[in-house]
Amino acid sequence: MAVMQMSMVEAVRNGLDVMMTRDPRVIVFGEDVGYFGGVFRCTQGLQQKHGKLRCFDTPISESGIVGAAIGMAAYGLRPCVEIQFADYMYPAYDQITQEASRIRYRSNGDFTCPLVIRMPTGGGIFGGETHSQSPEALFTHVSGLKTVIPSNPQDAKGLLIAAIEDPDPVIVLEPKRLYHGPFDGHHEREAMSWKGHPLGEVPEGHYHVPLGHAAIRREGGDLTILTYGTMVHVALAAVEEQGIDAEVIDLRSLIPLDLETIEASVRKTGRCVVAHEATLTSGFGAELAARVQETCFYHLEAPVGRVAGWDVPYPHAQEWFYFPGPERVGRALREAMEA
Amino acid sequence: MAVMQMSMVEAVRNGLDVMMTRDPRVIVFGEDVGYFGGVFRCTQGLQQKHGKLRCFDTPISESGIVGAAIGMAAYGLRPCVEIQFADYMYPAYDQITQEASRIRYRSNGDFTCPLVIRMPTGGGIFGGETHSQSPEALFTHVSGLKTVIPSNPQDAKGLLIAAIEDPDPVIVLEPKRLYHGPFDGHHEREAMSWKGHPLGEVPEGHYHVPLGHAAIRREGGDLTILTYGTMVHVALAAVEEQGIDAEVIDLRSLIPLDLETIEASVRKTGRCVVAHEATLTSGFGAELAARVQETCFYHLEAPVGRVAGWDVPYPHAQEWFYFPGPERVGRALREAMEA
Amino acid sequence: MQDTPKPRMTVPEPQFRPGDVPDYSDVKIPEAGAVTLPPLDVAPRQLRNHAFSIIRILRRDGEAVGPWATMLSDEELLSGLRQMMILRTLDARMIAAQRQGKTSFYVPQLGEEAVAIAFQRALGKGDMNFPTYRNAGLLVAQDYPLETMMNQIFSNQKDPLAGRQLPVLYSARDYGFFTVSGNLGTQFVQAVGWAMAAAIDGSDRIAAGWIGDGSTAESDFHSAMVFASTYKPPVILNIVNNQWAISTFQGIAKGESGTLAARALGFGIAALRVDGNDFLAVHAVAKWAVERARQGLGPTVLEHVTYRAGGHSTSDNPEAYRPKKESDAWPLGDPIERLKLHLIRRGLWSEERHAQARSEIRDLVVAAQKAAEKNGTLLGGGAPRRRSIFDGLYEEMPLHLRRQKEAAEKWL
Amino acid sequence: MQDTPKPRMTVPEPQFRPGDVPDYSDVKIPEAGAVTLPPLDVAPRQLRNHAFSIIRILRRDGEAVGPWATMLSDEELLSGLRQMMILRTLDARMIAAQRQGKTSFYVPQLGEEAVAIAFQRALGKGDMNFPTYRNAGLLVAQDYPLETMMNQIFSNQKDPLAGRQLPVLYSARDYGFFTVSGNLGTQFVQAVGWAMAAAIDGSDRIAAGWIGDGSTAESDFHSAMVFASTYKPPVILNIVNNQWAISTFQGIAKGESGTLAARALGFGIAALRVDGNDFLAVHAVAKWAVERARQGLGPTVLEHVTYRAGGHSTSDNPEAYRPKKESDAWPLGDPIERLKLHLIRRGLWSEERHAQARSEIRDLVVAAQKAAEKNGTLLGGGAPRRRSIFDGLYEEMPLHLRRQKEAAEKWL
Ligand SMILES: Cc1ncc(C[n+]2csc(CCOP(=O)(O)OP(=O)(O)O)c2C)c(N)n1
Ligand SMILES: Cc1ncc(C[n+]2csc(CCOP(=O)(O)OP(=O)(O)O)c2C)c(N)n1
Ligand SMILES: [Mg+2]
Ligand SMILES: [Mg+2]
Repeated sequence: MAVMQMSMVEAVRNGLDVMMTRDPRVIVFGEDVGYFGGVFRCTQGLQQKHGKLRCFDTPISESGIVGAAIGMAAYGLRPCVEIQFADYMYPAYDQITQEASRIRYRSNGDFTCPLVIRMPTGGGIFGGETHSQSPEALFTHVSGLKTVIPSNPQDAKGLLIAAIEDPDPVIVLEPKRLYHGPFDGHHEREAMSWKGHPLGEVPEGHYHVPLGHAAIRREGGDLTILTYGTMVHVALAAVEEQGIDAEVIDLRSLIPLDLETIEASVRKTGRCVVAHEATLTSGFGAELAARVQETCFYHLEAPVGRVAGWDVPYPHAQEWFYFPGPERVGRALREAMEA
Repeated sequence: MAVMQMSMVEAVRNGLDVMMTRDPRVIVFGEDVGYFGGVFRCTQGLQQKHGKLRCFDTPISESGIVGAAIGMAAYGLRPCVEIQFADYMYPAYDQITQEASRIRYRSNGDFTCPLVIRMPTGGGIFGGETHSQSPEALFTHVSGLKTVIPSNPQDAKGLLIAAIEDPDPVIVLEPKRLYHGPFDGHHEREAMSWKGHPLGEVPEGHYHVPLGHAAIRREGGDLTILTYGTMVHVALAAVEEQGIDAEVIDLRSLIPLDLETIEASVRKTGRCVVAHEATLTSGFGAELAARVQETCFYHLEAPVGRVAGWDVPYPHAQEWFYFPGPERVGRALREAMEA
Repeated sequence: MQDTPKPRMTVPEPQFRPGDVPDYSDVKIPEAGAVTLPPLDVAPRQLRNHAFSIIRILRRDGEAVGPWATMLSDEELLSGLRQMMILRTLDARMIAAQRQGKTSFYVPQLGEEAVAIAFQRALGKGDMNFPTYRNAGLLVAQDYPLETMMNQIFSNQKDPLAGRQLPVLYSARDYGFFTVSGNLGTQFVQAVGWAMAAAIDGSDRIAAGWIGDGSTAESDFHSAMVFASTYKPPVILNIVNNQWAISTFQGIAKGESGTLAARALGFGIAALRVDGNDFLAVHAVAKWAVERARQGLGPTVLEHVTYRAGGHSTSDNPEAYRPKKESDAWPLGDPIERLKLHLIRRGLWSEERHAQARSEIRDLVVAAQKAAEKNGTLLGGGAPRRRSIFDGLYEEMPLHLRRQKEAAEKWL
Repeated sequence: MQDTPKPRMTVPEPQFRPGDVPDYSDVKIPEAGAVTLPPLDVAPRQLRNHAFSIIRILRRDGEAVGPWATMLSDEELLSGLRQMMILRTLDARMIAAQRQGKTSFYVPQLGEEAVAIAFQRALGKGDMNFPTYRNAGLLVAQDYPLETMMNQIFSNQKDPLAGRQLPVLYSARDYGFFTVSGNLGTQFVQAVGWAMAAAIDGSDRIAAGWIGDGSTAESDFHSAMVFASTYKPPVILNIVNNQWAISTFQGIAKGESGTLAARALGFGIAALRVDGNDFLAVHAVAKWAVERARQGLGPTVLEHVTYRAGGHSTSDNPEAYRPKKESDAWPLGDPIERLKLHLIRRGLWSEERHAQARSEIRDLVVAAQKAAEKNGTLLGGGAPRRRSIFDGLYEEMPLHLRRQKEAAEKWL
């Protein structure tokens, strides 16, 4: 398959286009996604190409967007909706967690809900408390949902296509700080672009990154880092800076979770650090740490460390103090190594 | 202070009455709470005694209930609202997590939000997936909220009063299966009443159970059980049945969390099991396990075990297979002891 | 506090409370036949009268009058009567079964039988309802097997929902009956989405949403109105105004002015109020709305004015908050009695045939119950396989759940 | 798919898109003075005309006409004009400052200045607004210090919000200005709750909620309507219909029929539409609504019809979705120009004084900006103390947060 350089925005857009072209059941809608093409431009051109009934603007009603999508999915379409920022999914939380997630189960398969909800997640753009949140743990606690989060254009498209083809509801969290380039947390340095990055090479046609499969971004023997989204790049930077031979696992899919890859790595390295941008307490890192110590206890030479956003709302001006950058990850790695 | 035998319903009602009598700012409202006195009767008589402007019925709009309460709290009142079942808090989740929790922080103290949201939680009454949920982890992940959950009438009243007097928003989860009596998970046995139970003895007047203080329900040297709500009674039963000298800690308050009591106990026993009724993945037990292994790693002789509801919606007919009863807790205890 | 002479807010109260003698003689009910029949392509704003009045066909004496009085064949009317009687009998039996411990919970539709049963007759194959827990009539109207309903109610081994759902939260795709949610309101906007899907797909199917008066306060009522108002898809949004939520009367949901239908009118959506205890009227407005939707003329909101004569559910005791005899005093009468009178007047029915039908129906329902009980009851044994609780959450079971299933099997 | 001739749903489109020449000559704007002034205790259902028309006072020639034309003193009008000019200047400077990297974000109110500034004059001490991000006029109308606003915008060390909030999400309790949320709609029902609290407390204070046209689609718009309709507390619910959400025109929010005010009318709430670019008219309806609320006569919804002449925010480029000149074509004119004309006509003002005021105001805003920049800018140094992010989340810091603060201090 031909390969093209794409930013993550382009990869998402291309993934949507590929699926809308292949499958007339795929419908895209959300706030500002139609004529304008989305505030992050992820749906640009889709209305023009596929028509107003396949890609359209919605009222500012997240519960309406998801509620309507559930009805469409029950009908037999494959709605793929955008929530403008993950911070704005809360009005839809009831429809997502109490309805979409349970249609199949409660009807014993009489109805299903193949539905994708895309939402830009995470901070790093001076968005303050309402444009920076990482709510993944609020989805992973809900039985019946799947939750994925790509760290690069190639996965962004491949996971999105897998999500759209999945027979169950999938939340796709897109780290907005990665839309235009990788970001290792060094905000003081010049912004990078996906050009030239191997994972910015995106196959043009239809392909999957199957849900539930982690990617090992760096092999290593001394320590395992479990992370996802923007933090994958931060972790890789921290590893280089600390000179630690760490294995960096990009989970990609939180539910289903690639337990086998995680456990094999920790059993090999004997040390583990979990890193995410969401607030620490009851974050998805808690689940990872709890599981790792449960299943790999006798291999662990140090407690599973967690590095995460502090337990406060994402502050506007102190964003970089809040963000768990390479220094903070580095310190956690050293602590795990020295323990 | 005089002491009376009360059920948990009576204790809650009495706590509300004491506070409404002491403080004209305390206002109680919710669905069916006014004339009728609440579907669980927790507000019975309050409207008659304190008037229709202090205790009233609301439209069936959980977001409206909490949204209006936030406005009232900002005005200077002390609203204490009821969500009819914890399962119905989702429409209010935006107001709870994005508004109430952050009013103080985002205004840098210019406004505050002293607000209490009571909700019956947990299963055991054949309520199916929409009358049985335990959503505490969805609150503990949210910075700015406090979350408490009593396991007996004495705490129910004392925590409620502390919550109402707290200057910040507090979620009070009331285990509905405990409303009329303690419940150790032996559903096949006759239902018990609070009569004769020492924690059914409730002081008549005003007192606090301060937020952030766990209670050790049973001292023991071999293993620490961290639990709360209904599961406290299940854990105590399992301990007796297994004949293990476990220390049973009733957390009572999840945020703020009594880290000191937890850590002292685990360092003493060297073993820890966490038990809750909510689904396992990303439950509050994950946070507890992650923390315990972080801070007590070198004292642990076995992995921190978790026993919890399975990761599916609460099924109606198979409720007792879903509920982590004394057998399942007992097995987790044995596994932790044998590890 | 509270020391001003007149507080600047009000908490609405129903006219009558336990102990009062309910008297609705001052309530003005429009006469049967009085409301006009608008053209299908009427501009919603011209329906002001229809959103504030009540469309009625059956006169007190059983005569069908006015411009809406048409359409149903004799057979359909007779079968509608029979189905209402079946539903009422089913309700009574299931309430008793719940008292006997055969199930945990039941929701009756006493007094509201006409609404769902007459409405369903206006729908076609392939159309989809998004019902509440109080719309079992949609199934009964299609002669859905009573035994299957009871299998669900008893959560037994033949329960099509494998014991997972609270009783009465049926699901029946082939009967155009979407899986009922225990959370109020959510399905209303889903119905709008389904109708949008039908339009996008180019089919001629339509969707019908259902909501209670109390639940119109929920947010999803608004999402449904907003999406219906913007996209105008082929959907009918039914508000069943049975005057009560659980213990709160409709003034708490609605305020003390206007009507619920008027809320839809504010969104530029066609809105009509209909006498929900008048089988003919419900069917006539349903047919009108279905035809509009079918032809692409836009959504319609129907407010069915009726009265919840029974308890909210088996967990409820209405005598704690309203007069015992309120339902008798309710001015719109009993839907079964009214249709019966109409049929007798037309010579299609008689008291004798009615009594005979009643006993036949009783036998039918009892037989179904016996058959269902053979498959087990909630506490009487025969429950669905416990390990099945792990199945069918996802099409394919993820690893973490497979591990839980394995662990759980230790308890089987 | 999509092969039916006419799809049974519609996706509304604005009349003009980039490249089109906008022409609103067919839009019928009611004449100034044409709408009646109802008594304060009017029954909401009698306001049908007011919810569909537009209350206007200022004629094209600057004359104030009709029953609503009264009330403001010459000084108040002059100060209103001045404040609108200050707000416009502030906007221009802050947009520039954002481009210069002094802050991350700004939201202008270009073209809508009259709404908040005229409205605020009708409120009294102790009343409370629940504003959106586009209501800075409520502060400017009270001569809130510009430097303090800029300290917040620059997130500097004198920022009253300690750098925590996105620029323009002010909080000013003493000015009756509730902390602005970045989440749309949430504050609308909070305003209703605050007003209920005032009523319960027996005070005579009132609340004012604010929402944009686009945000009326959010659920909390509904909660606000429902609670206001049920309890009728002293609240004014302002809808600022500036025709656009971000890239979507009001037809996406509203559908293509009726008005937003009509939605409130459907709830039995008094609802009026007003020319939001007519300073006198906004003030007149505000005063009317305030008086109703003060006297306990119930809530009022005001739809301010205006036009967002600038970008949605500094992150937006409106030329991508609407004609460049659309704002010039907009039929309600510029609020500053219109009030200026009125004042000149009355001999209270002149072109010369206007030019002079403009340059004075420029100096004033520049001086405030200089002072604010001394306290730092977002990227220019002088940010609030970093460790302060742990403070003030709770009144008392819980142990888990104390531990985090200690850990964080390793990075300071
Ligand atoms: C979100 C949510 N809130 C509250 C409830 C509890 N509840 C169940 S039924 C009911 C009353 C509903 O009244 P109405 O909508 O009038 O329907 P009816 O029962 O009269 O048919 C309430 C409050 C619920 N099921 N879901
Ligand atoms: C819950 C939520 N959803 C989406 C957004 C993103 N958003 C910010 S402003 C805006 C448009 C609002 O339009 P309108 O209500 O008309 O107000 P205006 O900007 O015109 O004043 C959107 C979609 C948000 N802030 N919050
Ligand atoms: Mg009802
Ligand atoms: Mg707008």
